[in-house]
Amino acid sequence: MSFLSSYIHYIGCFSLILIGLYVVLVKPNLIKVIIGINLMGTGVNLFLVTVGYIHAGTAPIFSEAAQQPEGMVDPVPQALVLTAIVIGVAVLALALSLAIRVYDHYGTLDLRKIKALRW
Amino acid sequence: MRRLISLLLLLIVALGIFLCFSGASFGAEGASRAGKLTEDKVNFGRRYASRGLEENKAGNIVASVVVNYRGFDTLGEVTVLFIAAVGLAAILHARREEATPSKAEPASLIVFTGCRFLFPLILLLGAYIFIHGHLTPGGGFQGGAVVASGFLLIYLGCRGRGLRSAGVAVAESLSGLAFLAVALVGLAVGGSFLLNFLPKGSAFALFSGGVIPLIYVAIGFKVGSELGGIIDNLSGEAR
Amino acid sequence: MVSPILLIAVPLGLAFAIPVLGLASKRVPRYVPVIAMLFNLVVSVSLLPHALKAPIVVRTAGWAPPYSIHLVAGPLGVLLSSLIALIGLLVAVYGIDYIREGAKVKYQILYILMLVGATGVVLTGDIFNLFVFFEVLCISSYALVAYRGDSTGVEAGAKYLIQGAIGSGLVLIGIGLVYGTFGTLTMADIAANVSSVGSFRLFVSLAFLITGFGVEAAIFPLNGWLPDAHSSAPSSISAILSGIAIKAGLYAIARVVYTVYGASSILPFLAVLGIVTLLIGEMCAFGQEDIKRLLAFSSIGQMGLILFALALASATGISGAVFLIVSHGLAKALLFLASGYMIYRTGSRDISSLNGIGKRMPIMSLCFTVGAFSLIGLPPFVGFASKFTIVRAVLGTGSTFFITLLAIGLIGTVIEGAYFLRIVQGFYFKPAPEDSPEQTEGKVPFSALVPVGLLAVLILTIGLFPGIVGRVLGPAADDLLDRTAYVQHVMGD
Amino acid sequence: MIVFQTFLVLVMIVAALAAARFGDLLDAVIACALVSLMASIIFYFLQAPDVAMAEASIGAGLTTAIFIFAINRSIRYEENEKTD
Repeated sequence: MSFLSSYIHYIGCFSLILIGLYVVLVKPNLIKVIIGINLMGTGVNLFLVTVGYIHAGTAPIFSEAAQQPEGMVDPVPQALVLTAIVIGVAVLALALSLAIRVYDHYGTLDLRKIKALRW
Repeated sequence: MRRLISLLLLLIVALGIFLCFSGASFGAEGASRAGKLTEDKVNFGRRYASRGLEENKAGNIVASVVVNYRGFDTLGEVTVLFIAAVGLAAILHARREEATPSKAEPASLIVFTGCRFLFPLILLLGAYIFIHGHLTPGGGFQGGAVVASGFLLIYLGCRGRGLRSAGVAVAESLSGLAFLAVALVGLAVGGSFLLNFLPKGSAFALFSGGVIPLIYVAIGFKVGSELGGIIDNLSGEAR
Repeated sequence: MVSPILLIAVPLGLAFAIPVLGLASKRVPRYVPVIAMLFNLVVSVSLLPHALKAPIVVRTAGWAPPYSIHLVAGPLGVLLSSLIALIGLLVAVYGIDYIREGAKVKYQILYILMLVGATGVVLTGDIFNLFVFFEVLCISSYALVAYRGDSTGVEAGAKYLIQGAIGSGLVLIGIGLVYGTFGTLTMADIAANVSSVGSFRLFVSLAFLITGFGVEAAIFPLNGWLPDAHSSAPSSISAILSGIAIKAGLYAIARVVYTVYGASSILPFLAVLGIVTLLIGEMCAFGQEDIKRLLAFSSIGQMGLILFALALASATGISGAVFLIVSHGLAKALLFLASGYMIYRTGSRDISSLNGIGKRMPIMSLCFTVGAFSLIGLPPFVGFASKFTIVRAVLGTGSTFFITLLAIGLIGTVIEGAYFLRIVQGFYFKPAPEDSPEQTEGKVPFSALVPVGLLAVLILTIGLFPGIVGRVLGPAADDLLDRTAYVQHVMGD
Repeated sequence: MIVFQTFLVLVMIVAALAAARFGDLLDAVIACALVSLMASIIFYFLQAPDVAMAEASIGAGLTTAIFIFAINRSIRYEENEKTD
């Protein structure tokens, strides 16, 4: 049980990161690749929040003056993750607009068939 | 072949990460077990949690980290979203001229009325979330996203009544300028960018936290208009 | 003294204001980048004497480091931000008339923001803030590569974006590991504590950070995007991407390896990577028929050389690397800008179609020749001075390993000389192709001649008097090497 | 409580595998939204309500919507994979 409680979140987030990387490396479809990037981003965010978590901690929000700062989870990774989520959605929107234009020009999203440029 | 190489790569990454966790204390949990949290010097989070309330008078420590302690990051992040909105409009610009407008079937009267009824309520909820960002969970980004989902609803229910690009552009640039202006006033008044120069009031009241609510409102408007613009451009409804 | 934070805040404000200005007048937005970069150039150069005395540490939000984000304007940072502002200003002047299609107002916004991102990367003193400005730089370059929405641009942009997004994800994992280990994000604070932690976890986080930043810096196995992106973008953007953007990635790697981690054990590995990158870039460039792809591959080669020089870990080596960053930035910007109007004139990007252009566009081809000679490293141009510094630094280390690597790397320089001389020979000594259509739109306006000419004059002047830049190089190298002084300046005790 | 969180993590991993596997891009996007939703609930259990809100509204809501717009304007089915 203690193994689960200390490592289950790390297992979850690194599984997401690895699945995302696998999709990006293997799948030829552009939108599928973007889905992979999205999965990886979610995994990274989960990792950052997990880094700041303290077992049986409380949320870093004071709702009344009596509350004590001891046992509060780390607020910094949460702030970083807010930033990372917004950056992620920005990259995603740009990537999808590129995918739409690629489809307009080539009629396919298969990266193996889009080869106007090469080394 | 390609699949094999990528699996091998992933295995190396996984092994590296796994070995990282086999060692000594890691993260806030490990630090608290090793008794490191008492040292003020080594941990950011500890210091913000213990001093943040008196320094910024904002109940939500995450809000005071996002807007005050690490406000410069937030400026960069708002910029990233701005870049995405502008770049997306530029990339889809050429398409708008060559594409023929598609005639979509209008939504039924019930959906139309429901959307028109819900839209102001959603905007109100978004505004509530970003105005109370320094007291309760939520803030500029979350509120902005809720506002943008209102525009999504308008797209679904009332085709052709979406945002006007000029209005979006004015809203996003004015709110961005407002954020910068507040930050620069801090530089002019106290010699430090993003300084919390206003009287901070008493904690847990609506008017507390100095500039934090002001900046959160600006962020809320900016994120809302940018995400709304992104939705408009991607759905092909932009005018 | 002006606060260095204005280097970021003022251009950012101007970029935010462009949509409103664009509604008021169609012509105004074209001149805004020029104003922003002129401001940055003046401020950076005026900060240079102060930064040489002691690094300027700027707080944000009024809290002393390490408790909030701060900027550290040391000699290296201010030198690079002056370079960014200088090249940015000249390319902005060039862009006034060069940009003819697509969403012009949006181009100007993205252009300013790209340079803001680069300036932020070289000035910041916080590792997560470094990531954020890096994203500002990267995302605006993805958008600018594809902003015309044409088929090659979109394809190159998509490839660039996929690789860049993976890279930034890896950087974020590295930052998470760093934060979990040290509980701090300030670079100086991490540098002060780095010796107290077991080495394997440090190695993993460093590997993530180097791989992530290496994508933007185009180090060998990670540079698949570069030739496509640099050749498909408009020439003004290629100039910035080659002249500045990839250097920002390299700066991030150098800052992390030297200042934050003090990891001297991986430097030989980086040196080998640099030489491999150099050889691969130059060999691929040799076979190219497309002038912009050739220039892009040559950038890969030069990045390899800079990485090799950075990995020498001696003061001379790093000053040579910084000198090469300056000289390559000027020369590559000049080459891309000059080739932009040549392509407009001939209507083709084949090298063979540029034959005989020396008679039709005398000034442009003369400037191109100056840039090419500087890249090869011929005296009296600036490239010679910088490459000579690197050779001197390698001989100064006296280690057989580095001298062998340098000997291999010189082959790359010979290849580079061969293809650039072939192009220049084509300019002047080969007849123009028979059926060359004379494009009327190829008239070179005054706003393009001025920046190209100025760049050529700068290359010649700094080549003749290397002391102009040379005075800053020594302190810049110390800025990167001397970790204790850096920590002391930032933490203030 | 930890059993419940383990369950959530397992659902999240299965949904991610499904998103990687599905050939119908629309299905993959819905699985992706499920991943975000699970992540959002896990954020809540990790005492990060701000992040949970942001992930639920941006990750699970808006991201799905813009994916669907993009699929609507391109193609819905992934072409058959040939091993190369």
